[in-house]
Amino acid sequence: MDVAISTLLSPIILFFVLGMGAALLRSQMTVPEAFAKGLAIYLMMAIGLKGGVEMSKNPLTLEIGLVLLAGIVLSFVIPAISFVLLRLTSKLDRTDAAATAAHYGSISIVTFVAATEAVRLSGLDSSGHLVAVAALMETPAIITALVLAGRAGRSEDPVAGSERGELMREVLLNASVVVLVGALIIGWIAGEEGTAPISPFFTGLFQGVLCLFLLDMGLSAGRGLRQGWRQLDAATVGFGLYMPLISAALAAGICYVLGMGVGDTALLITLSASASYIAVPAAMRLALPKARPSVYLTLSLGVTFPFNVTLGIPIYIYLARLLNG
Amino acid sequence: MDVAISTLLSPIILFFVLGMGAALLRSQMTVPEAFAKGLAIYLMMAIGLKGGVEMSKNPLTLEIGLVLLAGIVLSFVIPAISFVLLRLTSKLDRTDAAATAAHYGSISIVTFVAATEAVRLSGLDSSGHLVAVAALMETPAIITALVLAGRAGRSEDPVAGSERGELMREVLLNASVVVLVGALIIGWIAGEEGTAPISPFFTGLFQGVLCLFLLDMGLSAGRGLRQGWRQLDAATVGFGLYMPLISAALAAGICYVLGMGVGDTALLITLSASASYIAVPAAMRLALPKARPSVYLTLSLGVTFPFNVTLGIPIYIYLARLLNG
Amino acid sequence: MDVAISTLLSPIILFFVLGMGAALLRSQMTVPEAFAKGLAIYLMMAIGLKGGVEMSKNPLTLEIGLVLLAGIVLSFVIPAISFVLLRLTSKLDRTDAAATAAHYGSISIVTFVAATEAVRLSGLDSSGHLVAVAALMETPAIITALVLAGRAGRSEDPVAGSERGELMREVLLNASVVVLVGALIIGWIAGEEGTAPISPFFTGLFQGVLCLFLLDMGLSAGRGLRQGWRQLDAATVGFGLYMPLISAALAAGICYVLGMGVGDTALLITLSASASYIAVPAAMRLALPKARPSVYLTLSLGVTFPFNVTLGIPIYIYLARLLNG
Amino acid sequence: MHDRKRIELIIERMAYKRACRVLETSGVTGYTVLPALAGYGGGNRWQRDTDMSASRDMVMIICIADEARTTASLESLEDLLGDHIGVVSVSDVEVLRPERF
Amino acid sequence: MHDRKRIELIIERMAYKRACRVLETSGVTGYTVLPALAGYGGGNRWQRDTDMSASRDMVMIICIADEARTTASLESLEDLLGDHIGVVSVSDVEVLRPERF
Amino acid sequence: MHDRKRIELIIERMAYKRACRVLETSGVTGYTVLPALAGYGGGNRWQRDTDMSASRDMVMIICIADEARTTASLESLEDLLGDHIGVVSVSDVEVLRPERF
Ligand SMILES: Nc1ncnc2c1ncn2[C@@H]1O[C@H](COP(=O)(O)O)[C@@H](O)[C@H]1O
Ligand SMILES: Nc1ncnc2c1ncn2[C@@H]1O[C@H](COP(=O)(O)O)[C@@H](O)[C@H]1O
Ligand SMILES: Nc1ncnc2c1ncn2[C@@H]1O[C@H](COP(=O)(O)O)[C@@H](O)[C@H]1O
Ligand code: NA
Ligand code: NA
Ligand code: NA
Repeated sequence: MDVAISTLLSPIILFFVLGMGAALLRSQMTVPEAFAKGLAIYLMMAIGLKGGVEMSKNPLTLEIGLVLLAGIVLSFVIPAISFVLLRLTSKLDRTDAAATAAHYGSISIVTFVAATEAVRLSGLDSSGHLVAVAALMETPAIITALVLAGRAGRSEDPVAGSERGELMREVLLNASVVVLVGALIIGWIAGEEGTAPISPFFTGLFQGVLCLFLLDMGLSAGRGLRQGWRQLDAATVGFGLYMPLISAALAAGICYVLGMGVGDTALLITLSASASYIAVPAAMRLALPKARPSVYLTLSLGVTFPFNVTLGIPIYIYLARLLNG
Repeated sequence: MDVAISTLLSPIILFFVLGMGAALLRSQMTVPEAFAKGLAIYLMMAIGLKGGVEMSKNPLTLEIGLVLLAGIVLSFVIPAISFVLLRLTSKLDRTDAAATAAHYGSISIVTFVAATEAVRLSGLDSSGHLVAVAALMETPAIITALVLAGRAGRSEDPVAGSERGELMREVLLNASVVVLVGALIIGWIAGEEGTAPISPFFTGLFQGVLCLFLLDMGLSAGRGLRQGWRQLDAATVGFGLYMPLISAALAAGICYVLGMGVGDTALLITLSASASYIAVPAAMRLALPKARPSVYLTLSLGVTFPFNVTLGIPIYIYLARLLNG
Repeated sequence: MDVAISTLLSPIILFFVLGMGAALLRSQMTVPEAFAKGLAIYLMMAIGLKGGVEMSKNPLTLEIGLVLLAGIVLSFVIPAISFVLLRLTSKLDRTDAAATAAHYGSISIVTFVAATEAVRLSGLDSSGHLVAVAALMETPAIITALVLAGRAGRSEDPVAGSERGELMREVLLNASVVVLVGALIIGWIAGEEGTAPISPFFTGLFQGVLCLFLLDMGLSAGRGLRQGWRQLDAATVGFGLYMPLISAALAAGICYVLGMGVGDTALLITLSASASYIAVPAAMRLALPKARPSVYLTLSLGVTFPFNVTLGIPIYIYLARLLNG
Repeated sequence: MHDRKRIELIIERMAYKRACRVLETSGVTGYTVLPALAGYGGGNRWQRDTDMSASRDMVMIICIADEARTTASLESLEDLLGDHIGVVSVSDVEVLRPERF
Repeated sequence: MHDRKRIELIIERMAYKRACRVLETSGVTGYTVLPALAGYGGGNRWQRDTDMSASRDMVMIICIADEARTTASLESLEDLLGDHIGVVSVSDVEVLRPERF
Repeated sequence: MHDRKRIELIIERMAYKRACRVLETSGVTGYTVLPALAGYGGGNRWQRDTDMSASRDMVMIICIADEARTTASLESLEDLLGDHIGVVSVSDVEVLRPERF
């Protein structure tokens, strides 16, 4: 319990709250996009390397393979559930619902990182291949969403041909996938020793940079909420709060079946419960131009992200503890 | 004395001189705005946290309250003096004089940081709540300036209504106030222990980042001077050099009355003597659009800032020593 | 040999390969220009300081003077050779050939830094004044190129007058020269002790930042190659691969005559073999607007840089070892 | 193709939101704001990346609107411009999908 | 001076390369893309620096072309715009060096 | 509203200050420079963020001026453009506050 408190009072979270507060009070302050994007690349390199180094320490087992598979499956399945729930409960049309669903099937790296810190703080340990899981869960959701939107097969699409290829590249080779997977492999090749000279940068500064980044996330979330809340009916907002819990339950089940450790369980739950707000919105703009960012982005960035980072993560860790209790 | 020398020969100052020299020689080099703004946010987070942590160590006393109050009073009063002096000595019209006065009532965080380093170098110690003073001194000057410009009460102003609110938000919630105060509170809540994991980033790198930032400040100051000096008559330039000393004297008196320590005295003097070149110019653009940035910005950034960072700070420390001699 | 391998498998190179691979696979990922430019300034400050501190440890000797001179001579001569070879072998016209030649006479700081790391890894040590050599080699090549292009003396040039001065400033005071030389002098003045407080930033993080920067370099190189290869005939591509070796041989001879140490030899060879892709392309745009960036930039960034960073450096170190047998 | 007006307003970056509010209240269906890099006027040059306060930065607001809304916007803009810099120019354009403006 | 057309297309940043390909296949000799900073449309505002996904960012594509190519471009653009936002406006301009367009 | 000319010049970023000096010496009262993000011409594409030398970046210079100054500027620009890329287009605009141009 008091771990939950101490997590909530960690500078990382407090800076997020600061940013969100400033934005809601309509401060004009911004972190320049170019700088924030740079920090995002740094963070993904850092966790990729960390994961890779840890993976290099012990052999690849079948169990790891199963966890990776579980991640992919979750990323494919969750959007379907999300889509159905949205169509039943909210006023969103087919396209908006599909686009939104894609966000919940994919993941939020920052939420994942915050969870990793919280897990460490709780004295639990997690394994490096969860980073690989994160990378793998980024994109399958998008394919599901395209199918749900009935867009996948469209051929009268004027710009189809080359565009489909372009879309696939955008989706499969987006920055976070490239950097995460790349850094993971590099960390794996170089190992503990090979990465020693760069660890002051990638390990020592990690949490500090995270504070700066979460300040910006808070500003974005607050602004997104302030500018976009009119677009969201109660049902949609509700979805942004209960869907993470549904995904969490689903993931928890799978983790239980696979008999994963507490830390890893907490992280896979978090990944499933988290919603994308960088890779997927960008992809949706290409894949489903008619879907409204003011809906899916507001929901994922303004509602679900704050929920996960503050209340969600402690809940997911608690849940993971219960399972292995 | 040789402390003054060693301060002047510290890399921080030398990089400032390098930047200023390059700009005056009309080098085209620039530090990208987005990157510099990012560093500025980092610096403000770092000093906010530092101040907060230090404040968390000992209780809030009445004496602290008085120092905060002193800062606010100085920020309100200095612009009035500046305005009168400018109107008497220079050719600046009412609006330009008021806008310029606002800059001298407000503060320069970078000057403050440079002074903190110099104070430490001189083997003196200062207390964390000076950071709070810095934050509090940012804005009152702007209100004084509006009154002086006879603008405060204007109502025939076409865009008045909503605009006044907008202006107040811009002024009270500008980036530096938000980040300084926010980080201060966070440092205060988290304390020494809570901020330990982020201190490699915020403490370890501080002086290095400062070098990079001051290189950029040097470039800005040099360019400002080169492009804007034509706009300044001798009297105005003179003001940029003697006004800091007047403010310093004023602050020195107050510090003496409050019986503050040498380090704190040096810092409050520096704050009073420093002139804003980020927050206030931006606010003036909204509040007094007719005032000329080529006047107030050139003066504060091109004349007063270089003076303070090189000669000013050693003088202020010396002055502080005298008082507590 | 296995040093070569371990160099090739160092994270720095692997991140370069990652970036180049992503770009060739047409990933849309980019590192924001403003952020990358910021990192570039950091890197130049860091190596400048490092070189200056090392130089401050032992007196300036005639031998150092001769090495500096050798660098300048190489930078003047190499473009002439390049120009002749290009005109004989490739289809490039006079202007394109001259512009390209300038790139090979000048240097690539990143290649130099990568070489410094590799030299250290090989257990060799190098001296600080090589940084000064690097700075001095940046610009002479441009003058040679202007002469070769028969542009130097042009006077019917409509915008001549002021423009020549502008061009000279652009060339002599470009960012890398200013920062390198400036930081070198600052490091030299401040010395080991004076730079201690900033070394966590400039020394501790150096290799990590280099990884991030080389990821971006890889992206740029890959994109340059993908977009520009059509512009290059086989002869030109060939030039991008054999010219570094010719320059290397030339430099090797001079180092032998001057009896330089293994490490320094390897570095001077690398400098001569490396080609500029920041300072010179920018200058060429002003000096020879008719020359095609799609030719010279593709060649230097897309062909020669990858060659040097991967195969070149190990070869140059090997060569340096041979000379000092 | 259908005739519309293109309003181009160059104004201080710090104040562009004021102009935007003016346009919105004049009922235009939309506008786009572009950042400027440098400029010259009244004998002074400014340039981005050389002044962190960005107090001299300008932006360009572009708004495609029909005759009526254009006139309305220009009138309300004139008040605003009493205070601010603002370089306003209007030109004739032809547009696709006229219903959007 | 010679008469040409100036096509101005405001479109989602994420999708601008689609529009570029359309223009290239319509045979225009060139175009230039400018980034936008903020905007308003359909009752929603967007602003850069406040959303890392940049999914609402817009860009402005400017293309100087002759009558024929302009008509061609506009036709193929219309298809594309079925899907996308895209604010297209065309105006008359006079150019130097007409052979370039 | 009063008639003026709008000069739009697309030129290499590295060289834009040359064009600016030309405009200033032609006596225009001001101009604004906008950064470009990407472009296409002569069969080559360029894109910012992919080349640190920025040697292929372009900018767009916009200048509102009266007939006389426009003619003067165009003449002196033509010399400059002998060397540089430079896409120049001129259009008619109506302005508020004509005394400024
Ligand atoms: N004639 C003009 N054409 C285009 N931009 C202008 C013009 N005049 C002024 N500007 C812009 O408005 C800013 C302020 O100009 P001024 O109000 O003359 O000081 C300049 O820095 C330019 O960016
Ligand atoms: N009338 C207009 N003039 C200029 N830009 C517009 C206009 N309408 C829309 N836009 C731009 O297109 C974006 C999307 O508009 P909309 O399609 O109405 O949601 C806006 O954010 C603006 O950047
Ligand atoms: N017709 C055009 N319309 C707009 N911009 C152009 C045009 N032609 C060329 N440009 C711009 O000028 C740059 C150089 O073109 P070029 O001189 O054809 O190589 C291109 O990358 C574009 O940014
Ligand atoms: Na998820
Ligand atoms: Na002050
Ligand atoms: Na070379």
